[in-house]
Amino acid sequence: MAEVTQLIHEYLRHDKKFPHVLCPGCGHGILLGSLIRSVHALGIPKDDVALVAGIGCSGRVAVYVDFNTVHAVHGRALTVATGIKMAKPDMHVIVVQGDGDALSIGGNHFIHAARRNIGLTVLVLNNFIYGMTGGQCSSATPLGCWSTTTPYGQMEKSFDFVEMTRAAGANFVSRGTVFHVKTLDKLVRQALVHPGFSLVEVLTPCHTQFGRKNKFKSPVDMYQWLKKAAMPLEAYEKLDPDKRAGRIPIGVFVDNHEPALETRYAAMRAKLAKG
Amino acid sequence: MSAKRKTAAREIFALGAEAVVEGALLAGCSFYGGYPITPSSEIMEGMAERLPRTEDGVFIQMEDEIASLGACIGASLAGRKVMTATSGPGFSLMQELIGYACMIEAPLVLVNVMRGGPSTGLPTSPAQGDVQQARWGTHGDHSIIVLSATDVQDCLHMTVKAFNFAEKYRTPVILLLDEVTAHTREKITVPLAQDLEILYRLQPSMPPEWYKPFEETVRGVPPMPPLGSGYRFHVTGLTHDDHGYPTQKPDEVVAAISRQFRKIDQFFFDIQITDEFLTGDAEVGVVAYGSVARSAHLAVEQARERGIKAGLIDLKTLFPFPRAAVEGLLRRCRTVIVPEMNMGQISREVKRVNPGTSTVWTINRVDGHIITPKQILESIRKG
Amino acid sequence: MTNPKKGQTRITIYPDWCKACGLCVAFCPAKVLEIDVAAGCARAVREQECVNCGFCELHCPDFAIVVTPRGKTRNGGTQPPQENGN
Amino acid sequence: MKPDIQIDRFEICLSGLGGQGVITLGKVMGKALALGHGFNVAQTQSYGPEARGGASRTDLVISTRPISYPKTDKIDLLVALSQEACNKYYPLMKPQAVLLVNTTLVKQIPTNQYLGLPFTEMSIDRLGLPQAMNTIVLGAVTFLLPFARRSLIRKSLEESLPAKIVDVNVKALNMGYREASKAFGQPPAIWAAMTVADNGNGDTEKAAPKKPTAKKAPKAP
Repeated sequence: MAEVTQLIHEYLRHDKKFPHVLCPGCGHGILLGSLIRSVHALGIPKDDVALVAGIGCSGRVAVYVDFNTVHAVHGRALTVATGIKMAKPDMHVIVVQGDGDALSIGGNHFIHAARRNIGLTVLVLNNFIYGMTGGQCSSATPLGCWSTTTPYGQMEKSFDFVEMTRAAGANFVSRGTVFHVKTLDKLVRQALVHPGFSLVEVLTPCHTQFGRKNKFKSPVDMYQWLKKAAMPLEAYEKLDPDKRAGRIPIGVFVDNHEPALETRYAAMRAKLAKG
Repeated sequence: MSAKRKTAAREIFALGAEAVVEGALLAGCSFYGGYPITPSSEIMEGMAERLPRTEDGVFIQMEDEIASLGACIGASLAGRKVMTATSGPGFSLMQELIGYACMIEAPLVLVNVMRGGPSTGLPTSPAQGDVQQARWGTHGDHSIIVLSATDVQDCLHMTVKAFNFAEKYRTPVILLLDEVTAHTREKITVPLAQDLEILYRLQPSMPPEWYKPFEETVRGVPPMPPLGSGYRFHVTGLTHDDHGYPTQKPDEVVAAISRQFRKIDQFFFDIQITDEFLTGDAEVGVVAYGSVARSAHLAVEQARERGIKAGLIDLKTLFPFPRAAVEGLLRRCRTVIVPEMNMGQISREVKRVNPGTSTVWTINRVDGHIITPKQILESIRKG
Repeated sequence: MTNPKKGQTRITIYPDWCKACGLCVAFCPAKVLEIDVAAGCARAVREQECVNCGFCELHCPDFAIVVTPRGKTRNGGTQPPQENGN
Repeated sequence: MKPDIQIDRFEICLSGLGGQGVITLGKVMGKALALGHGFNVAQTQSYGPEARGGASRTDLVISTRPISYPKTDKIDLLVALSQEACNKYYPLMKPQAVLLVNTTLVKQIPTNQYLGLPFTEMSIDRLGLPQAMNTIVLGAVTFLLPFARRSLIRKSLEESLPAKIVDVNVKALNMGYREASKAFGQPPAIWAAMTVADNGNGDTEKAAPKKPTAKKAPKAP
């Protein structure tokens, strides 16, 4: 496994201070590594990548990597990314958002970007919590879980990102975890080249804000949980429905090839130009 | 037909909104992200029709006004000249991203066709209630350029100006129109782009490794390459150093914020545009903007016919407030009248710069109707 | 039982970047790594047991672990790098 | 083209019910006067609740000088196509201004100094097309305005409408013009000072009135 980390180092910004700001054991760094490997494996030049991030811990990921990076405001990363993609359709526009950013404050933009099927690669780092602001619940906090704003347990059901994105009409919908890194690499690579809106929901532990309030003793415990809970979609589907509780399917859920918005737009312009 | 068009300026009978579209296209706008809202929708409809037919033009209808401005900011970073148009409620939604655009110094033009408010207010009626919001709407201290237009021809020229300022000073520029200006049809001349001064943002002239996206420069405006051009950099709404990386170091924070002010403040002479009418010997002055300036113009003419030495300053730039011109008027006139379709917003500025030499009167109207020449004339006669 | 993969690698951990989260220690199949509580970082205490599975490199959230073939430095030279107390 | 006469703020208010085509009428007329005749024209309209079922209104200010205030200040010509519009805008007229009413719908006219034609009736009975009513009005107004030329108005009309309805609208325009000339004889004397000086190339149908005509309205045909 030589040259895994060296490769990542080549993509990091050398004038940025390391280690990064994320907590010990935070999965966001693992995802960043996965993203860098995927971009490298596909041979995409750094100049051709625009990495747009939202606010929160996920938002801090972008600054460390030597792409064209944009740290947008809370919830609006997809709107900025939409502008970049429409203005420069040949660029690989990647959006990194947290669960709160993507489907709480930015929920409307999320479903509309998926509906438009615009060619963005969206990596939603789902850690079930608002991490940076101190552990408040998000729209992804599971029923019954504790957070600083659900001191008596979460009463609301959480969003299922996969079903939501499927229903909104995205081309590519997948889920991975930062424990299953090789699967994650594969999903990110697929998402990067897939035309249209491509989602990878990345389950990533937040021990500091979620784990400690929900009976995980250490970051390692959270990874142990991910290791046990996650299973390939194909196996999950074969599972007796009674035994599915607590298990999380990972893999590719939607794999359509509808033309992306920017492709349709280019076709419309070509038609107009002909007269 | 198109070859013919290129050889000469053309006359059209157009709405103020359509003039904005013509101005934007002349200025080189190639991206519009918007959300329809009365009374600004004609601008959006015009861009929807025209942009896809221009070279490289992109039009996109977003899911709300926040998304519209977000898309514009993204496209601006990608090197486009961008515009969006909205009205009161949409303008309120955009405030956070206006602040973001100020912070990352993204050039863009935002047209706000003002209608009665607050809230849904009077959707189809004119007002001028968003003046102070345009200056102070977003949180945090920042500097911004706010322009206004009086008639339909002016809509075209001020739109071109707005783009030029946005590009030259790397800043969002807000063009405030009111419903009357946007919905008036007049004969205007659409000039050729080659006959206009069209400005573009400064491009870096150093190798990429030496480029700093927020570096101090002579004019205070750093060069801005499009994303994907080899100059990879970071932009963030966090207060940042000259590399664009977040910082909390007091000296770096102060340097960043003061440069953002200085880049506009030191060019007041370029940015502050006013149109003076018979102010040289005026004893009673009027300060107005937008469609109300047209009423004031007629009122001043009528006052002169009656032997009253009245004069008018029509503000084309609202912010940074054209202090020098207005202060001059205040020094010459015993009374200065500020008619506006709100409860007193620019009059606050006029009073603020009054050296104490003049009495400032206001005429305020918020019933969804334009202030008439008669109202202003009555005030002039008393002044 | 000797695994032919064993002992072929050199492990470099950058103490400045390591936050001692313990992931590499917990999941290393050969128990090569341990947390040095005093130093506040992970250490390769049984480098010779390393089977080069790559888990630690792929999962280190801080890009602080480099696994290189033995006999090569991380820069491709022949001098071993400064080791972490090994 | 350059206008051959001088006008200083001639104000027209076209008013009626929402749906009568008042705003289209204003657009076509404004475009013709601005681009065809070369005047400065400002056309504004009232939107909002009053455009739905209530009074609908568009203002035209015509001048050879730059126009300051774009709305009507003191109306020179009020065209009222409905009773409500007539009641609402009559008080905004100049003392010597001209009132043109749609006698089909305006039954209580606030003055006996008015001009009237049954526009709605004409469009239904003679064209079988109520939607063309506004174009008949355009014809009548073209006759009344001493500075408007029928050929230029027709051109603007043809350019503004979809091809398939151009013919019937040209017919409506001509009918309005003809009926107005029959009913009113001459353009109102009050505007004589602004009357066009014939330059000898077409549009000779409207000569300058030699003497003021009675402003008393003839009976509607």
